Amino acid sequence: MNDLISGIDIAFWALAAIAVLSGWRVFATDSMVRASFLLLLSFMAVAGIMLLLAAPYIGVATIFMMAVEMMVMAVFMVMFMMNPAGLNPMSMVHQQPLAIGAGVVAFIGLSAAVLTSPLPDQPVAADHRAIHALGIEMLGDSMLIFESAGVALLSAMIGSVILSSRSGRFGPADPGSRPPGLCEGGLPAGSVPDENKNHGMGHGMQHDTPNAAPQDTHGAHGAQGS
Amino acid sequence: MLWLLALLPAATGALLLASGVQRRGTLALIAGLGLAATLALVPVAVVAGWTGRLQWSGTLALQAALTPLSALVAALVPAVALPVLVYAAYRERATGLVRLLGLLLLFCGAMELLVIADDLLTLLIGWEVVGACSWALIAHHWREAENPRSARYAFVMTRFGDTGLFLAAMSAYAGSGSFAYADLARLDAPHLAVVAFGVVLSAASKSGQIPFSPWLFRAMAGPVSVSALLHAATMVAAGAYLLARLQPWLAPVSGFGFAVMAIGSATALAGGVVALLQSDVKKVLAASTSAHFGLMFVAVGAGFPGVAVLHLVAHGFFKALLFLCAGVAIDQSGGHALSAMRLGRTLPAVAVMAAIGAASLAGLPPLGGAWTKDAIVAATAGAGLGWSGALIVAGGLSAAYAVRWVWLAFGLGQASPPDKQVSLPTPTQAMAAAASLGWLAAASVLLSALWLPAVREHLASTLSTTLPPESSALMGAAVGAVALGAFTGRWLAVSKPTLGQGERIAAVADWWGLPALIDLTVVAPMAALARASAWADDTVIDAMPRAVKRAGQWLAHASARIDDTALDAMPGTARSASQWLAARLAKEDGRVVDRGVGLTTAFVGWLGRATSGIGELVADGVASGPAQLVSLGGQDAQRLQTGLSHHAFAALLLGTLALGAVLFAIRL
Amino acid sequence: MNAATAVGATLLLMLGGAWLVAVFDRIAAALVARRPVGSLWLGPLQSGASLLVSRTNQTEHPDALNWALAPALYLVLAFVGVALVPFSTSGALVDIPAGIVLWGAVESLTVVAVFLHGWSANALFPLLGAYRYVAVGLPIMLVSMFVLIAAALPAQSLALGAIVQSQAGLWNVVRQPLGLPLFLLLGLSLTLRGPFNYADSADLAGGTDAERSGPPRAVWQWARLSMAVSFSAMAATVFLGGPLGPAWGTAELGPLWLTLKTAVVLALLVAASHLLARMPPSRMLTLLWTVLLPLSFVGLVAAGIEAAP
Amino acid sequence: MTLQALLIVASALIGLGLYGVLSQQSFVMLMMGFELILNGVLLMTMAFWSFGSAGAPKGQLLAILVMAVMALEMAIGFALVTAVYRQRQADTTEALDTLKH
Repeated sequence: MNDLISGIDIAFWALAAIAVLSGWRVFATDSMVRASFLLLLSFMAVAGIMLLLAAPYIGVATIFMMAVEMMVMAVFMVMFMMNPAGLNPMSMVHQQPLAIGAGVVAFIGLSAAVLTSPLPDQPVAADHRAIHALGIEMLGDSMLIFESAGVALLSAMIGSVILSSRSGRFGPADPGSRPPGLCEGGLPAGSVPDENKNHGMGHGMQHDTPNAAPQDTHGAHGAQGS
Repeated sequence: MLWLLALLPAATGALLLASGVQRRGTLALIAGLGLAATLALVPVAVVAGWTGRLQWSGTLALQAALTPLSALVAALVPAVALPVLVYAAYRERATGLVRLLGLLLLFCGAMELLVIADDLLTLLIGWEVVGACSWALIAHHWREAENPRSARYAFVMTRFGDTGLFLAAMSAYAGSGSFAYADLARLDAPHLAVVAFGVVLSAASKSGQIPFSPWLFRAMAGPVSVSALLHAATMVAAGAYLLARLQPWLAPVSGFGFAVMAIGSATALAGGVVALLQSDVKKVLAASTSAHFGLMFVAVGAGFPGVAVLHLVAHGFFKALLFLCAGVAIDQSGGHALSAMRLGRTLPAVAVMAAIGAASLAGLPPLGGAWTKDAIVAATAGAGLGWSGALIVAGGLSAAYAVRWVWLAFGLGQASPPDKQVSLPTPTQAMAAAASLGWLAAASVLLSALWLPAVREHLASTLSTTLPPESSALMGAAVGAVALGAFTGRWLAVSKPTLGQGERIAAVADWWGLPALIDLTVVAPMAALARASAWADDTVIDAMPRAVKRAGQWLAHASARIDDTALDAMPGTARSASQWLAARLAKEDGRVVDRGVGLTTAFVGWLGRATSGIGELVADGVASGPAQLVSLGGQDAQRLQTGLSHHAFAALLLGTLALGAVLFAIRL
Repeated sequence: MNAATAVGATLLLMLGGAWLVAVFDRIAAALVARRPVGSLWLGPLQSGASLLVSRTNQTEHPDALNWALAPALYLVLAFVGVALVPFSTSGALVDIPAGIVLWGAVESLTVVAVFLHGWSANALFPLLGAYRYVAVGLPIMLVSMFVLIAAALPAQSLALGAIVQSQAGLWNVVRQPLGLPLFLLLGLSLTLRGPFNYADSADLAGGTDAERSGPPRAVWQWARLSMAVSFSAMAATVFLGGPLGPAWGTAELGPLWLTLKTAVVLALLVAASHLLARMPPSRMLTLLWTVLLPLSFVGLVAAGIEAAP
Repeated sequence: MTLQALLIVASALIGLGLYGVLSQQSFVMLMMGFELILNGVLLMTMAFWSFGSAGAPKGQLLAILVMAVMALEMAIGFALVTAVYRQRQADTTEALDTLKH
């Protein structure tokens, strides 16, 4: 019994370390795709902790949902991070001191609140049928909440389709979906093949894929960021 | 099981949309079969005594049941929709035809649901779907930018009325813990009053009564078949039907009867005048719809829902007939202007049908419409002769505009050769139109049987409703008014064919300027409110930082000016004064004190210069220093407003921290 | 059975199953092409061995970690999947109350693994393959989610054991006729096969696999085959009653029945992957969103009505 | 594994996410910050569910709602980013100052 509990503790601390470390690396890594998958790793660690907390459904559902979300995230990353595989070095941060301070303050404040305030202690029973209870709850008393969440998701889907559709209230999107100009409304980067190209990849790609075109604007953004 | 009545048309519509059928014939066949099956189901349902009950959750249940009256209406819907859909399948534009038919079928299904509903929840579902379908149908030709606007206008206006039905449902549930009609009896007076007037509000809005009438005109943006169905059997009919269905429970509410009769008779009179002065072939009919539903309202208010439903049936047939005739006329003459038609010789058969329809609209005996209208007049006898008089006048008006309409649209003018851009229907199309017109005309003629007392009694017993007592005097007056109105209408048609195209009359003919009034009282204030708040945001909110800055700058300039004018003057005057004094002394005695005075002069002059310099320094510092500080502060305050989201986040964070600090302090 | 034997049996099943899939592939290819089958039984082993001895190549600036780990991740996912399958009515290796949701997680992580495999190569064709695969792999996964939930409805539980028990009377393949076909499509996508092989297809010179050679390629291919096995076992469990056999011998012969059913599903999978044609991604997306997804809705509704008490 | 430990881990995640939200220039990275914050919130929810409420079902429901919020944020966020990118070709916060009156 005793060593079992200690085993759980070990697992918990390991998962917690993974969650926090990967959560930190998200903002410290170069490639945005890596960042999104690090975030996925952090989510999966938290999901593991939930499994330890005897909430199997929530934990597994977290893994499931976040894998999909982060997959989509990664695709968008590459779309907006402008270099074909999102592999170039990049650091795009601002108001760094404020951000660090805020993060630290939030962490310290919350931890202080946790440590100072009296916490409830009613652990969940060992034989608690969490999934069954959740199902009864969702389709019973809290049906309205659950349904309204579903309706909210539906409307979000519709809204996002309207917002991002090729031709909608924002007019035909094709002009906008052409690669951005180096200056506002200017010629798209890469439309004129420039010689001093020093990033490793993409020599062949410059003329093969539209992904190559935004490649240089990433450089522009980097300059903007630093 | 009773749900079939509602599901069958909807399923047929879905089938149409799913199966990519394009041939007009096939479309008409499928839609017709679906509706015919629905029509055939009604007697089955009545005989077998079908009911429907769907337990939604512990407390909510959807119920459906047929009373004799609702069975009659449930049969009316497919009976009218069948010819209309055949017409639509053959005569409407090919673009979006399948969508049109599918939506029309769904429309019928929703109406059937509304008819068979036995509780307010089911009713609401049908009600909403009917409204949504009407929006989609009015905006059917959405490529013309005006149509969607009209659809939105109609939709919003009816939506506003729907709130009444929601109020009614909530109040019923709050009062009795159930939505069922039967439980309305258990309601206490206040709740029941809310239910009653909520229902009246929504019924009035759906049936295009005053003040909601204008949406019926905007609804004319839809295709002809849509107008025909919408006015005859589905959308507009819902209001009157709802009142007739709920009348037994709502009648006890004090003021219910009066309100309904007042709305109805006002609409009947106003609508009659509007229809008489209109020059648009469809809008005449639209206004007449409002007027005739006004009559039904009066009947319900007077306590004879049976009569109202009978008139609903008669009106359904002849109004659909008239709309389809108008459609044919529009196709033929390529325009909506009544004055440019006179198609009697061009389309003799259609003209005959239109004459039948117009006769029933006018209330000329021995047609069914006439009897139901006179029955309504007789029904008001108990309520007081004032009502009866109003209705008799309204009947005369309806005779007038009916005769004027048919005379202008299908009178025997010279056979006008159709202008080139109008595409004449193919023989099959003409045949289909004739068939559907014939169906409706035959139904209108068959209803003449109502004049036979035996038929009437039998009907009353089967419908288990009470018919008002005959009153020969009222009958005579009504018939007289009709005759008078008919002659007036003919005279108007012959002598003033272009009536309703002048400014003033057109204004009256557009519901007495009611739309303008609505714009003025509802739309404009809303828009003004929106603009005002936007303005407040731009000026008031953003003003603060700018104001601070301006104040600072102004202060700086002002103090600088004071300092230049006033302060600098003092030392200067002192210097000149001393020099003047020195000159005087020098003139007094020449050389003696000359040198000393010279020194004095020099000293005083230096003093003056010095003081002026110091004074300049001090005064400027005192005045402009704070001013500059203030202005800097103002500029900084303005710089905070960058519009960059991360700055907004930072500000948000700081605010949150401040809030947390405050809360923490309070907790201590 | 104790854990050790179970683990051993699982490994055996995965190795043997993978080999069986390869054999099926050769047979099907030969049949479709109407040419004689080459060395049937040893062929897979020979090609695998040749891969194992050949050299591995490197691409320019790959994302080294993921480039190395992606095949392993894919393989691990296959094993996780098969570990969820209850071998006998007594239970599975990993028996958690939300087993079918965990399988869903395996599906979604498979998409991640394939994407990483293509992206980390930092080369054109693998990247394109990865993009195409993600675009098509996510929707079909949604379809499979609805199918699986429909299958879980009669059991009134998310645990695979309960789902097996719920098929004692009638297998889900009969009870929910829409389920197995849609789920097979998912299998095609999970194992990068036939109509859903947008990742490793020949029109991209091998797609995410284009830059691979040597042992990593062998691992990747084995992972594909093992994923086929684990998918088939899952399909057999969810739709064919898993270890349930005829009245006699369910208890002791459960693993045997499961293996047989798995082999049947494998055969179906291979046949489908060789017989169905592949469409352009755009048209495939239209098909997925406008036909298959609504179809799975219909199946779900039907299952709900059928399972309503 | 105590409630305190769980909550502190969660608050560490929240702090990291806050750092990301404030420090990242690219909208997409910024959304990752939000996701990380929500991650911490999710952990806190389940921690309280498991240790503080004896497994009240409402706790799990709350967690599910948090996930729904994540999904909403993703959908709307990406749609907005796409729309903004098409309109102004802006993908960093600096490039978008249209909030300024």
